[in-house]
Amino acid sequence: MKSLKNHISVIIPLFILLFSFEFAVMLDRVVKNYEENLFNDYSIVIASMSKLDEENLKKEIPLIKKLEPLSTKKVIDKFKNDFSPANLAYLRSSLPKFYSVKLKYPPDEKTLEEIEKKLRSIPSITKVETFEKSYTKIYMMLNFSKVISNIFTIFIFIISILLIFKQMEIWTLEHQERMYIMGLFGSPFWMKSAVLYKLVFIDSIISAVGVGLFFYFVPKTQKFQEIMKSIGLDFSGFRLLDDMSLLLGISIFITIFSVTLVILRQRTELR
Amino acid sequence: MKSLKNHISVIIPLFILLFSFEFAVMLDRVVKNYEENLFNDYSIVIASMSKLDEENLKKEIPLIKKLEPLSTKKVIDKFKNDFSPANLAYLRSSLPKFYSVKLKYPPDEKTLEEIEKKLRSIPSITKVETFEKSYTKIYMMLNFSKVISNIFTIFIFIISILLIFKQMEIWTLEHQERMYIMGLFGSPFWMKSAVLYKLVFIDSIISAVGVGLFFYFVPKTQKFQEIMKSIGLDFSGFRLLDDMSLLLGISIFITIFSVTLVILRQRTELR
Amino acid sequence: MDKIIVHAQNLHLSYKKGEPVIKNSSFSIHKNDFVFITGKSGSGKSTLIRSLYGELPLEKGSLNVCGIDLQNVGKQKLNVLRKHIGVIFQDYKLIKEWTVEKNVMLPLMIAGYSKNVCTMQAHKLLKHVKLLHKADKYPLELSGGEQQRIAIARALAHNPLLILADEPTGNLDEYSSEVIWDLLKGAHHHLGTTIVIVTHKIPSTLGINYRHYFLDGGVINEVS
Amino acid sequence: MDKIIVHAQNLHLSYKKGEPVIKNSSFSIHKNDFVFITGKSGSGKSTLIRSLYGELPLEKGSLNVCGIDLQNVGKQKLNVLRKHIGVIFQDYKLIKEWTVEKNVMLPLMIAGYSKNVCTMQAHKLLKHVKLLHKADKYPLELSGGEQQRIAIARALAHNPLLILADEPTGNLDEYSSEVIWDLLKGAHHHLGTTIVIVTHKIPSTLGINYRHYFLDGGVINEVS
Ligand SMILES: Nc1ncnc2c1ncn2[C@@H]1O[C@H](COP(=O)(O)OP(=O)(O)OP(=O)(O)O)[C@@H](O)[C@H]1O
Ligand SMILES: Nc1ncnc2c1ncn2[C@@H]1O[C@H](COP(=O)(O)OP(=O)(O)OP(=O)(O)O)[C@@H](O)[C@H]1O
Ligand SMILES: [Mg+2]
Ligand SMILES: [Mg+2]
Repeated sequence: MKSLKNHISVIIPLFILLFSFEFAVMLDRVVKNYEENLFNDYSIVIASMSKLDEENLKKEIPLIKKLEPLSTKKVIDKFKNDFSPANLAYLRSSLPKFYSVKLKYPPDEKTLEEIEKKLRSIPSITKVETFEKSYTKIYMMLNFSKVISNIFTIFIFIISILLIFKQMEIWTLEHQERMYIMGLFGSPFWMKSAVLYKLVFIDSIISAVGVGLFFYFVPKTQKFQEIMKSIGLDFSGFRLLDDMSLLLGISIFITIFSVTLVILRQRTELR
Repeated sequence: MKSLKNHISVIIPLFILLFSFEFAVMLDRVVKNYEENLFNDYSIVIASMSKLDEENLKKEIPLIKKLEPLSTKKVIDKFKNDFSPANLAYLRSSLPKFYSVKLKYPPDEKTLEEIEKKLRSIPSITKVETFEKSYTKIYMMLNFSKVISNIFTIFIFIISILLIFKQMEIWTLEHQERMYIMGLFGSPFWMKSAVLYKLVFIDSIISAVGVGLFFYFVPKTQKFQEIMKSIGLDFSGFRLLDDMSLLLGISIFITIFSVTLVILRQRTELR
Repeated sequence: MDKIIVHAQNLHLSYKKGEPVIKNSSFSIHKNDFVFITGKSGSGKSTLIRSLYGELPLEKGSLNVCGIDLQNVGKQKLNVLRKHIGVIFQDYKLIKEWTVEKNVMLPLMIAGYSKNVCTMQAHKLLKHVKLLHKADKYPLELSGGEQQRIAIARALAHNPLLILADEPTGNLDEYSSEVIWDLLKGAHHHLGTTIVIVTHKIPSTLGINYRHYFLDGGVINEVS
Repeated sequence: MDKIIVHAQNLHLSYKKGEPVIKNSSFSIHKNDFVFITGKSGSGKSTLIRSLYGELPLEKGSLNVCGIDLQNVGKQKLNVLRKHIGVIFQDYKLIKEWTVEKNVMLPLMIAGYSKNVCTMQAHKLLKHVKLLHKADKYPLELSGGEQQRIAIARALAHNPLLILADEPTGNLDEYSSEVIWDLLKGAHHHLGTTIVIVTHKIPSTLGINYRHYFLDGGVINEVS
């Protein structure tokens, strides 16, 4: 019974720590993914009186990833319902060439302004239409989410470390007398601390595997997928091999490190 | 020195717990605020061949808060640059009446569809234009943030509780012998536990006041406000009286509760 | 003045049901008695002492100490009883986070004396056991015999009605033992304190009347 | 066979600089000596023992135990030394989370014996101290004298070269003491073990040659 309690009191904080860590990692992936999708939907539209050279433009503005000519048909179609055919024909004849400019990564407001200015400074370009206002808003929201999740992750990290420290304090209180007495009989370091190392080694593996299985299997359940869909998230990015070994590594490192610390602190005033 | 360490080891977890709690509360306010602002910017636009009665419509769809007639000038102005004056005149003559419908609170997609359907079923209404797609996206993002922050808050809550439990375990280990011996000499309950109660009482006040001051003063610093502005947040909603007393209450409750638990667990096999 | 302080009737004591340490024993101790309890190691002497201050619940029989029936005693009453008893534990049971001085003050604090009175009385007793110069040390900074003397000072501090001493001179040299015996005899003589001492060897030069209980096979017999 | 086991030269020991407990003492103990150390409570007997197994660093002077110089000894060498010593501590120092059996097995486990051998030897010693029936109990479930006997069994378990015993019969009745003295004499006689005993009273019926050091005012003098 005592031994079960010992295991549980190590496994729970470890599990939480690893869980939050993996959650933060997955969240980061989700946000990145979300961001990319969002960004792919948007582009700068420019109108130019003459044909534009993609390479030149890229040299001018390195952030540009692609320059895509837009068929004017689309533009004209937009007005089909509202315009008379005569007007439409006029429109078609007087239309400049339209291009959609894709950027390499989402710009912040300032960069966007600069790009716009640079584009406008090219004589042939008559019109530059940057992202809609709503895009900026969504982008801000996304940043907002990221900031929140970062702050929370830092919190959780701090508390988890505290939790590990507390556990160390408990170990110190529980084991120091035993280890001191064993030392008085000439017990070597490894023997004094074998129990603790064995305990935390087993527990760190249990916790890491537990968290791994959770993130591997739970996103596959139907119920979970329904919930995720309803809030517009894709939470299935657990990479069995990479993430599992990362979790195991962190778990073992943290526990072995803290146990060693406890044992080295094990110095009474006397020898 | 020992006594300082004792205080700190109580204050830190308490501080973190209260800090996360207050952070979650403030975040909730920020999100609500953000949501409201966002929502205020949007409305459903309907076009009707005849005048609409606000009261009737509200009876039909209780979610409606306000029905505002839109001046057609605005609508026409939108086309001023693209249309010929003749066309504009035609437009003006054939235009229906436009209204902007404000809702009481942000609808989810399903509710929005229902409202749209109901509006369309009114014979005079020819066109219903609900929120733009981007609004839905922003709204989803907001929900996303809220879900993340809720999950994290739950995490932090669990870990903090664990932290308090660990602290209790430490107290038990540190104090049980003393309290047992005092009991053998007939020491009453309050005397055995006075140290612990005094310790946690002082510490819960220090933590609560510390967290309160942090949330009161830090958002007022220029640096912080700059940062918050750049990510589009208003984090200044700390209510000195309400929040401070809430923090104090929680802090004192949690510590007194856990100390009492520790003391009541203080039963050796013998009396 | 033949008041009965301890009265045991058919007392059974055990740590585990079915393995009695003390069996069916009856005895009584009167006010101002000076009692020795002897017996082999593991015969149940400390167990008997424990039952007298109510740490060990009775298995069977009745036990009355200082007028309080220990059969179904509550926490409250137990505290009242313990305030009137001074115990010297075999393993001292000093509070190691407290200074020697505060350890000795413990029963005085519980009795509710003012801080000044507590300090004065503690210093008086530390002087008696020749350890005043160690007042500010912690128990773990003392030698075995010094710890034992602190435990004795603590047990005597509040002038209890009844002193229970479990092997009070086990770790003391002859000179220090002499000091302790004088202290106990002093309390017995001047304050009328009832004294119960567990020991392996009754000092030959005590010079007062005492009663002697011998514990064997779980049964308590008076030796005369 | 006049090998020197302990050799101290101008030994100074203290817990706090400037407050020496042992001052400028020189003495030596030979193989197969049977040594008693006496002295008043607080005179520094336990302190001296502590220095012999290297718990207390020397303040000044030199100390050599079993061929190991304790002046600037490292952790590793200290462990080697301690494997050859069996210590009976005044406060027993049993590991309370371990059963009595495992406690006695401790020095055997450290010496690296197989589990079987450890158990057998532990049982043999528990039988010697008449506590085999308590093998599965925990120290806190034993009486004071029983704990002391467990501590003795543990110190003897691995047939050490040198036994340091701090007040080994303080909590024992005459019969149990007799058992312990016989055990120590047996090790001394049959295994040639060197034995150093701190006590308040040298037993009068020992019947072997012994040496006697007396500690007073921080100085160690041989009594002859
Ligand atoms: N850990 C410690 N820290 C500081 N001082 C100590 C410590 N241990 C012992 N002392 C002091 O050192 C002196 C000698 O103590 P030691 O334990 O050696 O005495 P002793 O001869 O064994 O006495 P006893 O017969 O009572 O056991 C005493 O005055 C004691 O107060
Ligand atoms: N807490 C306990 N749990 C279980 N058994 C115990 C406990 N304390 C003592 N015992 C057992 O009860 C018996 C009597 O113990 P007790 O301490 O009363 O002996 P004692 O007469 O005081 O011996 P000593 O002279 O060695 O101190 C012993 O066999 C002991 O092992
Ligand atoms: Mg006893
Ligand atoms: Mg000593």
